[in-house]
Amino acid sequence: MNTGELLIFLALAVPLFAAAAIYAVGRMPDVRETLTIIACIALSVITISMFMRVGAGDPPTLTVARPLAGLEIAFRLEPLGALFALMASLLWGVNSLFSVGYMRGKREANQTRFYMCFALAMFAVMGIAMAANLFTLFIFYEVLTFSTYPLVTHTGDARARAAGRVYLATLVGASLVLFLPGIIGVQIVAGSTAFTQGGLLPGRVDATTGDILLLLLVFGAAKAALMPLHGWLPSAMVAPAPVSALLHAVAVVKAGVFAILKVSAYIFGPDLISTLPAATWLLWIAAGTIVIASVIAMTKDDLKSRLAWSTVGQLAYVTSAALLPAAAGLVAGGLHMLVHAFAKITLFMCAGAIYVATGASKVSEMRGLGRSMPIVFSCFLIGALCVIGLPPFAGMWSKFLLIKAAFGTREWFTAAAMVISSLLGLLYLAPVALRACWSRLAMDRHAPSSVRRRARTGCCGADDHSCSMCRAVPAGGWRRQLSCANRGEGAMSEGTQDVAPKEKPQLGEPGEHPLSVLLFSWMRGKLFFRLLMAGLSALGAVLIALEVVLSHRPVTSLVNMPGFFGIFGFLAFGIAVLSGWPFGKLMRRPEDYYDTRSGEAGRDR
Amino acid sequence: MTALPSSFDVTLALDIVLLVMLLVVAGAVARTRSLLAAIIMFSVYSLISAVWLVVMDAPDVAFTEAVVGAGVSTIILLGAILLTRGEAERPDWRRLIAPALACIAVGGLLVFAAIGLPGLGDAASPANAYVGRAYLEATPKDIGMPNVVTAVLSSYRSFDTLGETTVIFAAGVGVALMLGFGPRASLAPPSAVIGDHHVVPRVAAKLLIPLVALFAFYVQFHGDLGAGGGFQAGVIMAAAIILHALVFGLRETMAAIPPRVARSLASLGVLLYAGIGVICMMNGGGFLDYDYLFPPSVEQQIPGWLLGDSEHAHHWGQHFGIMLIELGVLLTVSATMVTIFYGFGGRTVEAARQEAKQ
Amino acid sequence: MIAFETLHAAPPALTAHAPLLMVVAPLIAACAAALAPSARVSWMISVTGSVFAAWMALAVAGEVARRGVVDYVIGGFAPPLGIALHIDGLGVMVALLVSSAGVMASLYSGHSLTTEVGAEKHTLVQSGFLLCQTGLLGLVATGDAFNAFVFLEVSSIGTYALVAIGEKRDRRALPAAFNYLIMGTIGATFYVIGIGFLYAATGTLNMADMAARLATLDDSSVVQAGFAFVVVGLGIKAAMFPLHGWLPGAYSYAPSLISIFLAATATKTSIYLMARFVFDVFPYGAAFGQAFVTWVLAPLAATGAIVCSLQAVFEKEIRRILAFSSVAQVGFILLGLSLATVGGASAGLFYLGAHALIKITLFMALGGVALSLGARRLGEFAGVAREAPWSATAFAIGAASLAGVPLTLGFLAKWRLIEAALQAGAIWVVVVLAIASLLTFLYVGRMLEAIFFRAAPAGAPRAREAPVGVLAPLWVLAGLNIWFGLDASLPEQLANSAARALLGAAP
Amino acid sequence: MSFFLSHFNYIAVAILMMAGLFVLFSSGNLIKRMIGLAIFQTSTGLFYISLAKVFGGTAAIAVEPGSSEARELASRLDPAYVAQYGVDGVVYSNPLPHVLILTAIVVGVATLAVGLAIAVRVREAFGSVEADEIDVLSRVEATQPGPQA
Repeated sequence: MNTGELLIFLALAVPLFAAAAIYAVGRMPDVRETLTIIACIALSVITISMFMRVGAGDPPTLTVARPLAGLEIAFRLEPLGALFALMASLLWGVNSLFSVGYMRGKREANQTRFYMCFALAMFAVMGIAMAANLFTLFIFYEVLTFSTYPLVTHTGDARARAAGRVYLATLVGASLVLFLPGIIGVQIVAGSTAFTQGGLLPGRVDATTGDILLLLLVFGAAKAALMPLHGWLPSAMVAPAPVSALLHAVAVVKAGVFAILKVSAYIFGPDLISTLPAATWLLWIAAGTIVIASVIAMTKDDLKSRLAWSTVGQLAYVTSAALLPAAAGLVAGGLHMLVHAFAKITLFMCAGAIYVATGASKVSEMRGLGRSMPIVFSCFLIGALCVIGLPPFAGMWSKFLLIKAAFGTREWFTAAAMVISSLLGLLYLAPVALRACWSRLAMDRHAPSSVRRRARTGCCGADDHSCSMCRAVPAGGWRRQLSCANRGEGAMSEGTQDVAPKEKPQLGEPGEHPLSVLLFSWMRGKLFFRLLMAGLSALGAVLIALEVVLSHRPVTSLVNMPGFFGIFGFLAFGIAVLSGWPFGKLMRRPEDYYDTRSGEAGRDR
Repeated sequence: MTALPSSFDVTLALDIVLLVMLLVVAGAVARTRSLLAAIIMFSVYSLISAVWLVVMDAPDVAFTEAVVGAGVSTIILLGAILLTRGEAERPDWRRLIAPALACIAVGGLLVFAAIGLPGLGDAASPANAYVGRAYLEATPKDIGMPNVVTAVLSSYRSFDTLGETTVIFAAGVGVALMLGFGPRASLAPPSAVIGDHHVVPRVAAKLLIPLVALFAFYVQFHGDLGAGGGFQAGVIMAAAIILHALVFGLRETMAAIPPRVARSLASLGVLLYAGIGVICMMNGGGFLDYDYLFPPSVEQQIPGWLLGDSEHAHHWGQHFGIMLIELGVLLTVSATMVTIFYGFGGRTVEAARQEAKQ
Repeated sequence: MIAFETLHAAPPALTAHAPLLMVVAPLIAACAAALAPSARVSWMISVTGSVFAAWMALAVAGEVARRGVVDYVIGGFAPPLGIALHIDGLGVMVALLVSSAGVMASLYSGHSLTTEVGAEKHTLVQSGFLLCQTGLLGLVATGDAFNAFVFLEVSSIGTYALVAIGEKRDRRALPAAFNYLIMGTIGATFYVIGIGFLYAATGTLNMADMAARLATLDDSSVVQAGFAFVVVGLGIKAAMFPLHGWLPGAYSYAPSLISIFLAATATKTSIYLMARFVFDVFPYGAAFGQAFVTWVLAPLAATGAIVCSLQAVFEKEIRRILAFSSVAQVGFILLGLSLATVGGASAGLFYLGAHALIKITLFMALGGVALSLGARRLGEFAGVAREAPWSATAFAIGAASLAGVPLTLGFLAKWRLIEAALQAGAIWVVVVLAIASLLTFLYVGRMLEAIFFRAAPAGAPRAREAPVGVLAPLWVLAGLNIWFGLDASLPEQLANSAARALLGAAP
Repeated sequence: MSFFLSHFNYIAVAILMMAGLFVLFSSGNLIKRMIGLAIFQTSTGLFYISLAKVFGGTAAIAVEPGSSEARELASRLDPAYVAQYGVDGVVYSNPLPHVLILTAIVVGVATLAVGLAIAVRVREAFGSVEADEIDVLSRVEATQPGPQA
């Protein structure tokens, strides 16, 4: 085992061992959390040294098992993966520090499970980052899903369980129905699933098979939250803030886009991608996702929800980059993945800090809070500007490269979507911090002034645009701060209730920034909807009419039927909508089948 | 080859008449609500089919059907209704539609297939011309025994018979598990049920039981030559014991043959059967290859007169083997039947006790 | 990787008789167990008999790998006059499965019986369990169609009563056992009727001989009806949808020893026999057989996989969930077989083995915990993970394997099925598999959520951790689920040779 | 007519089987179901025995060749028929199905015994042998917690 292989082994073993050790010492919180931090540091050292070695000599390879003939669980170090591993391990450290504060501050239950699952998730992330083939990647992708499920449902109430169910059902469903058949398809077509420089499939597939495989693999990686498989991400924001940070920045969604990047770069290869029609369709979908997610983000009052929708949009940037028919797109995608991770973790930590300190989770409740928590909101502003892509923050470079690549390949639509979304981001992210700092406190005259003072002591979190730092508050001070924060929370909610009826009627929702009111309040009228429906109907009619004129690639003889695409599209749409209905019913049905009522009566008979 | 005689044939006439009777009885079973009537009808059904089996040249099967179908089955069924109740509820006619349709479908398939079968009595049909005929030709050479059915049962297809004996043993185990345990102390004294004034049946039974047992042994050892064998003999032997139990009370019988002993005997029978197979195997042959029952040194010691017929002397292994495994079958079958009767019988008394209390 | 070609598990004198000893050893042990003076002795006899049978199965496996097929003539009369055992790659696989399940179940029985069955019945229960094992192994080994019926009954008759003694815990065991008896007997009788038609058409009962003669015959109504009766009869025994009505009750209420053993083996052996008839005995090339596989077997299997998974999703009692899941998984196996390619058959048989291992793990883990808790419904299992972490974790491993979570055997089994379906170009099978797997995730998720993520209500009875005698075999099985998930070369090798044996002659 | 006569056995046996099956399916009473099952199984035996009948044959118990009994049996039949289908001058019915059905009858009585034993226990546990009533009681049972060991 040479040094490279040893590093791969250690990168997997450290988090796994950490998980076991955390479980073993679960009863001693201080030891447990020290262990976590030590593991973070060790893993960071390992990934840094891995990152240094990338590109020097042959990539080290480690084969662990061969479950079936032709299938291997194997790892190999390559630049993209090393970058991902480095990013994840650094952010794990930052996030762990933050978690210690957050979890203790909130006095959450099941903290051992939390830290253990976190370490397991890191184990999975390392596996994904270093996977030498799609099969291995899939395995660790699933391990990641299952190890994060307990985190998403951490609070254990009905809402968290419902979110967990949606989380699991979407991710597992997509990977079972789409990803797995796609991988097996690759295995059958190419006889292997190994990631190959320049692509595994070129020369081995025809256009139709390639299209199908690309669609299966890209949609199958539902962690990338490409619409319409994005629903799990906003609903998962019920989880505690460190978990949201993990989902959005460190591991989960990044694993999704990372998988897409790997598939694009090493399974299809840029050359093959550029010949596949499916890549173009997916680009359109991604562009749609970018814009729609940004628009929805604007309408959300809940800060975490707003951030979640922003993530959906930003992920689609990376997906677009992966599907652009140029190698430049991959570089831009990788960079954006990294930058967005650092920026988003900043934002979520700020949201968590605000929540721990003041209990405020809605944007409308945060007006003026910046006056009492200036550091947190400054960090928030930096993170927001970074996500938006304004200079001098790192987001600028990735966006610049992305838009350049889109222009370079003449994907105007994608480029336009990116630009529009950045502008929208300016509208929905920046004002949160700005209004917090420059508005008056929402309950200024009613809340006791001590709330603000205590809130100030409770906050923690500091950031610059590419590196987060967390200031752990000395352990002795926790209890006091916590009780203050809790009392403040109670007082604040009372205050809000008192205030609400007295507030003078506004055009928009409370806390909504004026630009948003200006831009969107007119949408709330009935007339708008009528106009919208009429416009859509007209558009539909025009499209159907165009059907007659336009020619299509004949896939089957059915295409020659007049109006085939219109009818087909309508039917497919209808089926898609209708099939969602029973599934939704299934997911949301009351939990009577658990038999809780009679069960409780039963077990204490 | 035409299957039918040109002139009117008594066999065919009997066949048709008996089948029609069977149909009538089966219809009566389906219609009646009284379980007792249904059981008696079923007993009649078995008896008629036993007669039909004789007409069809299957005396061995007829014998078994008579003792098993009309005998043991009826006893068990009667025991069961004693423990449950005598009337079946009349099902709603609407709930008969689905079963009727299912039966019509299966019956249709059967008739559809039956039309393709060769006619009754066709000597050239594959069934009768191939392996069946081969047994008739090979038995004198291989086994040297007149009753081909016994030869096939205990030698050619002895593995089937081992399985069948095991099934019986398994049934004994099953019934013992279900009904064999419980408060045995509540067995009623025989006088309470029968009473001392039933002298006549007791005397008759005392006379009958040895005769029945003797008959069982006759059936057992005559199986080589005519209809009979371990199964029939076993059931008859069990009948003798059951008769004893009926007349003298279960407690007396259980004192003579405790349930545990009966169960052990059943398992010993199977062990004997399988053991014979293993002995053949250890002497260099295959499992249950009776030609290897005794090693050659022993073979030479067997005097020729033992089998009575020097022509068949080389079949000594087959004869001894068949005799021994039939003994195993006898043990298992009789002991299991007794065990089953103990199960139901023991419960009967208990149930009667419980009802008397209420 | 075990090279079976070089496996000489037993001395030659035993190996020569191994196919038969594999069947007779549990039979002799069954008799001995019934005679045993105490429960302890009968348990030891049971373990010895099962281990011996498994040893003989291994010896047969070596022989089959070397010679392709092992024939053993009984009574010195070659078929078609006599009865011969006939074991090929497929038979070896199922025999190894049954005998190793027998070993695990018998090891487990030492502790489970004490709480579930009255002490006076132990010797008979062990005896019945061994008889069931005899029947299943005989069914696998025999080359004679009627002999197979006899062993089918040997395996069933004792089992009916064994299911019924679950009444001590749950009186619903009794009607369930009665139902099982009725359905099982109808199935066996249908099989006998079918064999009767085949005998009328061919004049022989030996399967190989029957196949040779059927190949020369025209497709007559007699053969078709024989086919139909045999398949329906075995379909009932194999719990093929929609003939599965007996299974949930029988598996749910039986004592855990019996559920464990039945869940791992009973339907599997019937599927084995059905596969032998459909692909070996009947000339598969005949339009009739092909039409059956394409238009009856595959759609029914698909419907069963989905409908029964749905039933499992809505079921409340945890053992019934597993039982419905068993029916659904039978659908998976049959879907693989119905592809009628070597790859498909291999995947189906791989799944068969995997599912046996998974279900035995699950039922054993459940038995271990439920023994002390007396719980039935999902809600009553809340918080068990805290009180019995070892059992619960083993259960979680088994459940993950059932759901097809990567790094477990179940995942590889699903992978192989989907791969085979894609290779055969049967996209609809992939869709069905995906939907059914999704539903599997749902009900597995419900079970794990209840066990791991719910707190026990206050005042609820506490579960006790299972004793070491239960945990040891349980963790061996759970470990195998993971081990085979990392290196499945052994089951793959078995499944491949089984599939070749099954379809070697088919197009 | 000749066809009807030669296949009457099979059709009658098919009807008998269905009668048994109908009793089994239609009756809710467990005991009566067992009776139906027994009729069904017995009728299956009749089907096999019908297959085994050989016209002019006798039971498969060997008659000494050349004995008066053998001569008498042969005299009733066409000599060519005897020569073709007889063994040592005597025509026998097919013994193989007889053997099979002997086995099947024994299996049948074993099933009957176990089934009735279970039915008796059902009665003791539920107080009824009617499937409907047992179903109702079972459904009630499903809502009860299990007994703790």
